[in-house]
Amino acid sequence: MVDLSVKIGSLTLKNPVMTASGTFGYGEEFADFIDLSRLGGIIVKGTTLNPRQGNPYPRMAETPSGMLNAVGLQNKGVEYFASNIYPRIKDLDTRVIVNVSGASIDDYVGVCERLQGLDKVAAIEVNISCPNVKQGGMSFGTTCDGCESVVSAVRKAWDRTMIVKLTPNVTDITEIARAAEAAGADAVSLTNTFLGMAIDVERQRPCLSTITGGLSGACIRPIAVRMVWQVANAVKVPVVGLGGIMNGRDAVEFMLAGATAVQIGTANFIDPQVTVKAVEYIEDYMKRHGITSCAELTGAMKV
Amino acid sequence: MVDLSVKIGSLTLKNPVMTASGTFGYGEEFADFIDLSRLGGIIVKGTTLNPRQGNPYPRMAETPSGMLNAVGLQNKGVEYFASNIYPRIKDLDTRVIVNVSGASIDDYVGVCERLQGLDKVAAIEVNISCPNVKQGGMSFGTTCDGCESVVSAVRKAWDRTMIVKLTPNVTDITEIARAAEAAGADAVSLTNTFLGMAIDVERQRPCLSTITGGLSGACIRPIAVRMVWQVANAVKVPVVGLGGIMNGRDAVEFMLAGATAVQIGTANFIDPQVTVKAVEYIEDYMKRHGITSCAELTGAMKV
Amino acid sequence: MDFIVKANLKRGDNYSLLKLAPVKGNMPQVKPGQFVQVEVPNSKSTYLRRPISINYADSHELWLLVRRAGAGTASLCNAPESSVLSVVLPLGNGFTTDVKGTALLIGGGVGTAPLLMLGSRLAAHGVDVHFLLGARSMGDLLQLDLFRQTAEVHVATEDGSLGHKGLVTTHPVLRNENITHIACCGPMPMMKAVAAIARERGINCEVSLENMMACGLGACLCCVEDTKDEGNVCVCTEGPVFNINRLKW
Amino acid sequence: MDFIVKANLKRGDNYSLLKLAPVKGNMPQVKPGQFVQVEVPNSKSTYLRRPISINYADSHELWLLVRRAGAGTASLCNAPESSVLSVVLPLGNGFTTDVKGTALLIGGGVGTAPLLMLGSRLAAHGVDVHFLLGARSMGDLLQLDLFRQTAEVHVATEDGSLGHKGLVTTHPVLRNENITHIACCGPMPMMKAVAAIARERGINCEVSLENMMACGLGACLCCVEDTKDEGNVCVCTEGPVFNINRLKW
Repeated sequence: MVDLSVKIGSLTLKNPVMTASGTFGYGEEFADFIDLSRLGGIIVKGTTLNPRQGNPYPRMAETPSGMLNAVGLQNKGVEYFASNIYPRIKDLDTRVIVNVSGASIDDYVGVCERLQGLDKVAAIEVNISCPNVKQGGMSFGTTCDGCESVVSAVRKAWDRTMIVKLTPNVTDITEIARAAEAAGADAVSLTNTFLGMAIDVERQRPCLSTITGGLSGACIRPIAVRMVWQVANAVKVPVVGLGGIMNGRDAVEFMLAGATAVQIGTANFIDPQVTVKAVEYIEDYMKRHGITSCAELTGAMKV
Repeated sequence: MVDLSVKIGSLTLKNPVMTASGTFGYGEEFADFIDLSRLGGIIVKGTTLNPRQGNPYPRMAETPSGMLNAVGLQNKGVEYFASNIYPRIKDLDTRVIVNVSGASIDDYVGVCERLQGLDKVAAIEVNISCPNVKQGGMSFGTTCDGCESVVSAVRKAWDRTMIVKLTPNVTDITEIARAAEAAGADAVSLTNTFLGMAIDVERQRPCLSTITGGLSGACIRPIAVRMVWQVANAVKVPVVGLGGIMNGRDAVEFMLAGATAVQIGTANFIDPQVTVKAVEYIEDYMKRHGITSCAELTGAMKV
Repeated sequence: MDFIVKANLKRGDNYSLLKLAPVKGNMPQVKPGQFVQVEVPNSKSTYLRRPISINYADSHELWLLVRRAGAGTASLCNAPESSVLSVVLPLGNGFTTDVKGTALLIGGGVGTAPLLMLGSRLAAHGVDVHFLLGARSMGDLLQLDLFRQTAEVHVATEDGSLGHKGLVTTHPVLRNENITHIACCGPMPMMKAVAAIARERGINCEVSLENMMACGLGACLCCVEDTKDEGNVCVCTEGPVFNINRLKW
Repeated sequence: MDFIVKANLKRGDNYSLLKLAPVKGNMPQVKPGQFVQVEVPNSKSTYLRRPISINYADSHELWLLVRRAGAGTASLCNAPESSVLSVVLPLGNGFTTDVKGTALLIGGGVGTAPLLMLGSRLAAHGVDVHFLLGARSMGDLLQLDLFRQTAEVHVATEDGSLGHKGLVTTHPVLRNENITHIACCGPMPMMKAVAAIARERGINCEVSLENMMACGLGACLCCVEDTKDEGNVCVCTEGPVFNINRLKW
């Protein structure tokens, strides 16, 4: 028997596989394809204080082993989430985690205050790393001070588990991770997308309406694995690894590098069942290698 | 008729296609496959003051649309280059540019002093961005001060064209580019490789002897194009674009983003003739689009 | 869901008609205008699935008419017979079939594909169906025989090699005063021109959009279209078929 | 250089023998032990070429024996007949053919591939050639008939299903005192064990290394082996064949 459960702060997940925010809607979109109760957790779409229309079309470009997106946090706001979506998903037999975004610290705090009353929101993921919004977003995530200011304010407004999602677009991600930890984060998740760009050479125009967007997919995995390894060696709080996980093998790679849990994002677009297949792979992998608990797998890379 | 020539500082190249350092040896390795005189320039292997054995095997791992390497600047030193290699390549009918690396500022200066006597070295590329060496390398390239100190010292020792090769592993590459410009660089080239990592999950060991290595190939192109676009809008000196160029279309993408010239690296491993094909593509592209000189192509993306 | 390629029939230089059957189980119910997301095997430069409209479907077969537009669709066009494709379906809302009177179904290029099934469904419900099919040249008109078996076919070619010479929007059938409904699928300029005519004439009109998409499930929010009532909505779940009254064009 | 796949012959579950011919022009001269770099078509997860040793070559044909090791080689093993592969060749130095007396050519697994051509070349020069071929089981021994047509063949299988039971290093032919030269290609532990025996007995010995490589041209410096005389050298250009005297093992 292998024990797949993992702990993120005071929160226990039945297994280490979660879905990445913005790639899995509110879970319902995938209910025809998988049994959602087999997931460790669902991190729902980035939620802001007020509704957001996001950026104009086109928002997507395919790239080698990846894609650029420029959605820009389109969502109907926290109130709509609390009134209309939460009642539909609160009784899913998995952990529901809300990704929280904002243009200002007050925005983040406001979202958390509204979520505080929703008992089945197991945790929040504080997004200080969205590359596709003009204000806030990634700008909080590229300096230690910016990170510290958001995280400590949110910490006062939210007493359940808080995960802080980091941007990879920095010189030294371990500094930002340590700032998040010092400001009260229960865990850090990384990486969000890399700021990228593509040009339609025949039309001589950018492929995205916003010129730049966030690069995700298998292409970024080597960089994300490296950052997870660095951060896991720099902080004491759990690290949630993501960035280009396409299957169970890749999930194990992040765990060997030091991740306590993982998120699968872009791969959901290609295989809507990838998450459940990854859970099965991890279980099989642990059996084959005589590993009885996920905690043994985390950081088990031999150097 | 289209004019393919480009200017990098006081140096004129017959066309904008160069080879990236460390991917094309000293040119001779490719002489069976292409006519080297059709290239805009050859940037030879990173050269250091003293011979270097580089890192232990294994040094390479294939990744989605890319590869990691951890060569670690293996080379026989500038004296060997000057005595043994330079005489063989000096009369090639293309520009020979030497990539210069060092563990200290004195190292960089020492290499330049030795190269100064070699008339046919048209330019140097100062490498402040190698991720695979313990000392020097990327550490000079991740801060404005580090960049400024190397570039201004080299500027005193080298009066021909100086290109400074930047690392993408920074929060804001435009700051570093401006520091290089202010310290006397005639051009900047970007990007060098991204620090990455891969793990053999069955053996639970890193794929590279050095754990981390430099990620190159098509996978990084969207990030590199974005950085070239940002830097081209931030400095007045020419920008040489590289990072995942697999063909002529990709070269044009970098030029539209603001590159004056390009370097092709990893793609040489897959198609030894890619450089010459890219020159042909650019010429054809310019004809199709009624563009008569490369200068018109540089930064021509419509926003 | 895995499908086996029963037949791959070249149609002109740039199109393939893939006839697929489920490897196991039955085909789900499909509405005309719905689409599928197909995984592209063996294409190095293709990362995401490709959305392809459903040309025809019954309880044991699925037809996809694929245009060779880039490396991904080219690889699909070359799918060997007996190979297996992973297909997510059925996706999207589909065309209204609650139509009375005379319906004009206007298709351009590969946009004619979903209209075949729609016309057949409407004709079976007693609607007076007319197809208006446009292409650059006669050789680009696909499945003419099948369209003709289904309903009356009007043709417009830009070079005049078959039917009316000119764009579909100049075809005389558009002046038929009995038309109560238009369904349109084709290049964006064509759909916008058709929508303008429908608006002017007060004819109910639906168009099928082809915005670039990643997931096809309403999760990635990449394929959005700006609507009058709700702002940006996903074409994959709220569409691909929209009544022109919802659109800002 | 483009080659057309004239035949793709399955050999056991895990191997394919690809018989290639140049699309145009003649085959270049090839030395036994040289290798090629093959571009892998249609494999999403493969970015670089794959180095494959030359099994046989003459003025109009090139044989590659490919082991299905990962996605890249699996795609090569499935190369359809009449398809075209881009092949860079010939690469590397090859085995010494300046041999006198009795040569023992030791191969393990797919490492037997380059020995066929070497044995044939040496036999033609009057060398007394013995092959010693090792595999896990009889079914993994490839091209036995061709080896037998070329010279005397000794076999070792781990399960004893053919020939000597055990590793090649325990095969009695190694005790043949006439052996003046050994050429070896196979898994690293086998090559190291053979090298140890050769050193002990003072027999000249060459091994063919399979270090991971990117370019195959001496440019990327990824495939290095540490040598006594020059430190790290490229296996692709200084090798793949090394006299064991140069190696640190």
